[in-house]
Amino acid sequence: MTDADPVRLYRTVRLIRRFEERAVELVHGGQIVGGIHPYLGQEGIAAGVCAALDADDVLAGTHRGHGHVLARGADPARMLAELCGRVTGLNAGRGGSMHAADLSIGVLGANAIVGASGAIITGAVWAHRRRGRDTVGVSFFGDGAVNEGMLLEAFNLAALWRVPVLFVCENNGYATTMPVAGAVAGSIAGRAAAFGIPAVGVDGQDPETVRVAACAAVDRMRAGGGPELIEARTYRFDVHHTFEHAVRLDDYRPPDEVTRGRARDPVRIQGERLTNTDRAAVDAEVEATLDAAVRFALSSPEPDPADALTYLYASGLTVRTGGG
Amino acid sequence: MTDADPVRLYRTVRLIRRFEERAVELVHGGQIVGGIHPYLGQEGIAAGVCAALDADDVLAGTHRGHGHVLARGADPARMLAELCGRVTGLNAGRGGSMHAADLSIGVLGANAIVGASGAIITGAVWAHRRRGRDTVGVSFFGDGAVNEGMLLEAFNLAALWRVPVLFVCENNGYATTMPVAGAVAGSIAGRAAAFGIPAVGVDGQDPETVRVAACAAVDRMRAGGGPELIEARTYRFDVHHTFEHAVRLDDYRPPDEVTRGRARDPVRIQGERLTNTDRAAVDAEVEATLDAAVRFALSSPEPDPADALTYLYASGLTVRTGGG
Amino acid sequence: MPRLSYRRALTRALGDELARDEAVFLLGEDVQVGASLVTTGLAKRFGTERVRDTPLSEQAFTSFATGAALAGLRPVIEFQIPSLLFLVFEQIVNHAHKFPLMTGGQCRVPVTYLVPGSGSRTGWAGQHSDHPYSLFAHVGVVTVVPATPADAYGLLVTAIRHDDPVVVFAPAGAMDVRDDVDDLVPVPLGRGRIHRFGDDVTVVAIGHLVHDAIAVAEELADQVSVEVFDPRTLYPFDIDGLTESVTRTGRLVVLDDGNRACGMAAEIIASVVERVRLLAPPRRVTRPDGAVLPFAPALDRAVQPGRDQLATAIHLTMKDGS
Amino acid sequence: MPRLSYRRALTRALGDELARDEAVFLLGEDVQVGASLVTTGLAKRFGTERVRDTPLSEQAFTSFATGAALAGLRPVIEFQIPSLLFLVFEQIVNHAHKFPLMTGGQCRVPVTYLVPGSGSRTGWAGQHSDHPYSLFAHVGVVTVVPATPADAYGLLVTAIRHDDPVVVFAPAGAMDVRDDVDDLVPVPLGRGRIHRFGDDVTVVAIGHLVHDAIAVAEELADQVSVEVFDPRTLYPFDIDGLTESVTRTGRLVVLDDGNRACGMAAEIIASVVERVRLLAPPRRVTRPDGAVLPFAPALDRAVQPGRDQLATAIHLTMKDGS
Ligand SMILES: Cc1ncc(C[n+]2csc(CCOP(=O)(O)OP(=O)(O)O)c2C)c(N)n1
Ligand SMILES: Cc1ncc(C[n+]2csc(CCOP(=O)(O)OP(=O)(O)O)c2C)c(N)n1
Ligand SMILES: [Mg+2]
Ligand SMILES: [Mg+2]
Repeated sequence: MTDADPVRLYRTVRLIRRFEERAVELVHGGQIVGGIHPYLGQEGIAAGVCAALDADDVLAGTHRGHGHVLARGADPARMLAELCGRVTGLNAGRGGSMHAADLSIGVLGANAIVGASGAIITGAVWAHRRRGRDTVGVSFFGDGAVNEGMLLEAFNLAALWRVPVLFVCENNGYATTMPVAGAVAGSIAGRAAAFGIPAVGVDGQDPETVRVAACAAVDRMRAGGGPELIEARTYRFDVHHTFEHAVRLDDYRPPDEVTRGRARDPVRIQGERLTNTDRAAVDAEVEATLDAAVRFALSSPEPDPADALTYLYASGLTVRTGGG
Repeated sequence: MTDADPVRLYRTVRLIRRFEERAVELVHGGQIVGGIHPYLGQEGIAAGVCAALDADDVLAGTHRGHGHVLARGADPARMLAELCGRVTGLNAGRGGSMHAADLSIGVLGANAIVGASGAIITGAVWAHRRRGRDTVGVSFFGDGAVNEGMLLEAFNLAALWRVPVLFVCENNGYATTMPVAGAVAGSIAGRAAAFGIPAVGVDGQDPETVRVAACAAVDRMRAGGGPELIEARTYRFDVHHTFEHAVRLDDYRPPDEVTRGRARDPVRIQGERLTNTDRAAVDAEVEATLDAAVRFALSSPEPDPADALTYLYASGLTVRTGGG
Repeated sequence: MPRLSYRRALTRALGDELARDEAVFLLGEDVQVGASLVTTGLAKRFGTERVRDTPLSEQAFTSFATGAALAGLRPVIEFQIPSLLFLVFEQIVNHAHKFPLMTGGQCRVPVTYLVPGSGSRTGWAGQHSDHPYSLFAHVGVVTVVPATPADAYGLLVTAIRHDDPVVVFAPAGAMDVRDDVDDLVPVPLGRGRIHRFGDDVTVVAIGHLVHDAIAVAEELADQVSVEVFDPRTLYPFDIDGLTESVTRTGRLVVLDDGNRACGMAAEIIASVVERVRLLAPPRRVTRPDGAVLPFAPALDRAVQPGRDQLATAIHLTMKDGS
Repeated sequence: MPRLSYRRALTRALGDELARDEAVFLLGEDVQVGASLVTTGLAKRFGTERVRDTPLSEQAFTSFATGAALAGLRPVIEFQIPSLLFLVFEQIVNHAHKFPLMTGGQCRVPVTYLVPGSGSRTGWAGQHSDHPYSLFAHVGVVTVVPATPADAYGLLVTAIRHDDPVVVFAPAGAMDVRDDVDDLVPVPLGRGRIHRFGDDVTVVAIGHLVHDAIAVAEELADQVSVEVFDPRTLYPFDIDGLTESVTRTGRLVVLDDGNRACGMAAEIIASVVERVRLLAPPRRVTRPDGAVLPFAPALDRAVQPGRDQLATAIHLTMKDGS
């Protein structure tokens, strides 16, 4: 079990928070095309879980994926460059918000298909272990994903083959506009129980609580245990996707619920564990990092359209283009 | 709750038993092409469950589907003609063993894709009820199917929308050669519990036990309850598919297990509830029915190749054929 | 003569059919609030029983629709992303499509699969930018890709009334097209439409690309007389209509937002050369083979067939023939 | 010179690659007992860790393979039925295929999807008789359909060593073909093979139909000189090899067990007419549009492209040209 490090944990949630706020500005400014699914409000989960991981571990994220990539330690500048579609981006500008990946640090990528990454990470962890590593994996997903058959199949495979994957359900109460109660018969923990996977619920707004639960699960997995599930209750502070900033959908979340939800702020909660001086120092450091990241991203070159298909085939297969 | 009718129940299991034995002979004789998945040994489940249904109810079966179709009351002669690929068959010879259907009596069909029919029957039941009927539905599937994500999604939908579908898992211990323990993490009942679906386990080898459990579930559903699941423990007496009669696979079932499994015979168990006279009468009646069925099937015409695509589009759309 | 957007034409078609026929109902993700901006207002008008929000269980709700159709209803499913069709390929192709034949004509499966915003939405990257209509043509599911508001209305209405499954692709690039529309009427399946007559070359364009083809034709008007043919339905394809056109012009260029290999452009060319002796080799302007749309906007655009490519193809075709 | 069946050639290829490279492993349903009769004996030889039986969770195990490939292994998945590819279409097309581009070249996904017994097995009816190779060519996944034992061996070996996903269709109609095979060597992807030289017409035939094409060519030998071209790989397609052949013969007939619309035959014809001026209109012999195989054997056969149809097409092509 890794020791508590409140400053580090605060730095992570603060970094994600400010990264997302800057990213939303860049969406509005037109520098990020296509918009993003902001992770605002859910920072404690990525931060807490990633604090439990070692260098050899791997994770796979979601469409709301910036937090996972950053918490795992990806360079915020290259991450932001990716969102801006620049060659210096993590994915050389080919992936964008929903596919940001950094395989060098075990981030298999955000993923635009809900429920898809659970089985992928299970295979990756199994393979790493077969090759002699002590890898564990984390599969992040939302409350909506537990209704996807492909994810439930992955639960079965991981449990059957005792692949140490920590399934982390970020229950923010909604899948886009669909409330959990309208979509999930039974319960999220029950979905794990169905496959004999131990599950705990935690307060996802407290980064330290998440960290402790994740460390305990990782320790058990590392000691030879099979997969586990953490349901982290959380709230998304902003929209499902930034297109909602332009086109307002019917109020699908009651205003007082939003107020209550935003009141439990993981950044504030973790920040209160630091002295004012420490907190101010981290805040300044984060701000400097992000200023630099924005400069880096916006000054980086855009990819050359002639290279549009450069990475299409890993084997180097070249294809006919579409021209006449 | 429908009253017990031991003779009727015996007639059904005996009919399925003898139908399957005749069908296997026709496979060996080359009159049934492509083979079948014999329902031998599992007769008590289809018979018991279908005894609980009313005229407006619907069911969907599996690749091992003859028993369900017959138990629901399809004409054995037209069923056999279907297996023999004749125009007089239930599906005009277009479906064969794995797709035999009789929509006129609510049999949406056997289904060659494991786990596929749960969602289809859920939609059908929901639609019938929307149109004012008191329909309940039955979805049969094997132990292997509970690992298919699409079936688990169907559990969710049925439970959420409280669609009265009786999910009947015929646990015969194996999916082809894969034992349940090697494929199902957790338990089959746990899969239902994950969606808040009540589940009971029953001895699938006793047709009356199955009937009583099914009637209780159907009564609850008819009174406004949501879906339920019955796990019927059973044993397949013969091969997974008749190709195993030609090509012997490695002994994936221990011989003493097979002996034990075959000892609990639903036809014998139900038969012992009849007087010898009654039983003999039913046996003779079934034999006569099947003699006639075989004669009917084998004397029926084969479809004309010119009509190969007659039913391709319900809208009557005609297509280019493949010719030069 | 009211001005109507393509998107609103779809809304109108759904509303009209829901009103006309009790058997019609709508299901999909976030259709009640109308996250796609297509189903806006329908839940209020027709109730949440008939405009149903689903959990994220695409496979189950697609087959749920199949079952409901078997029981006499006419479900319309909205998919938020074109690639969700990959996720339910089995449910559509192996079940909904095959039921009538496999049951020997005992049933019909009138389901409409509506994909608003198919193709690139710019910036939605690899998994949200597919245009997989050719896949459905190959398997034989009726496939419609309307280009204009009137056709969007008319074809969606017809799709809903059709007795077999129909996939309706509403390209992102067409969703904001506005048109003066006199009357909204059903449009028959399998009937193409000539948007612009010409003598020298027939350009077949699909979906939003119809507008690009018209623009290019206008631009080149002083050099070459371009006929623009919009098939509207890809399967069944109006080969008679196209044959008539190509027989007149003698030249063929296809503009298709699908991948090159085994795509609609290939099908159209093969079907034409089987019947018509062309004056010049036919040409196709498509996405590349195996295309995956890269995120960066310039790359995203580079992978899609463009007007320059079409103009070049037209010029080359004219040269070849002479 | 040992006589080898196509099926055993596949077994040999799997065994050789499992032996050669620790990173290779096999997974699928009932592969340990070898229900397909292809993986027979491999579990005993390589252990059940590397020859893994899976639960009926096709979507999960397909993506499991993707993950294992991302982590450096080389999974081979056996599918029991061709239409199971519909069920995992999302997992192959939207994930395995797209990862390299979407990550900007950070990874590779070397997975082989093996489908023994693709196409009709006679009597397996609508959901077990598809031949969906054109779908994979369209999306751009490397697609292989070997016709002979030597090619089955050589292409499967190459597929396993290839750094991108590859689908290998082993047609039911070819599984029992036996041949004298000297040496078993890897066969390059994207390279066709001329089985029989001829002067008058090039017949492109796919998979098991190669044998039908050769038979018809022999039958017609005194009337017409038929060249039989076997592409072996459908995507990428050996268009240079075919162009060379068609340039010599001037005539083209394609024999393809896929559905007609947007199928390989359409792609082949389009690719050829873009490059070569033919003496006569090309022809294709395929399954019908939207085909679903009916159960009754005579109907099942009627829907598949046959020798008579091919002979007729060849005759018509010869007449057309002159
Ligand atoms: C398989 C699939 N279905 C639908 C979508 C469209 N979609 C994107 S995010 C989303 C909601 C996801 O909800 P949840 O899993 O709770 O995650 P959250 O957005 O709340 O973080 C939907 C429906 C998708 N990307 N993939
Ligand atoms: C989705 C799917 N996967 C695989 C198969 C091939 N297959 C047919 S039956 C079967 C085993 C099914 O096992 P189970 O559900 O336990 O039913 P049982 O055969 O024991 O009655 C398999 C793997 C299939 N038809 N469909
Ligand atoms: Mg959520
Ligand atoms: Mg079983």
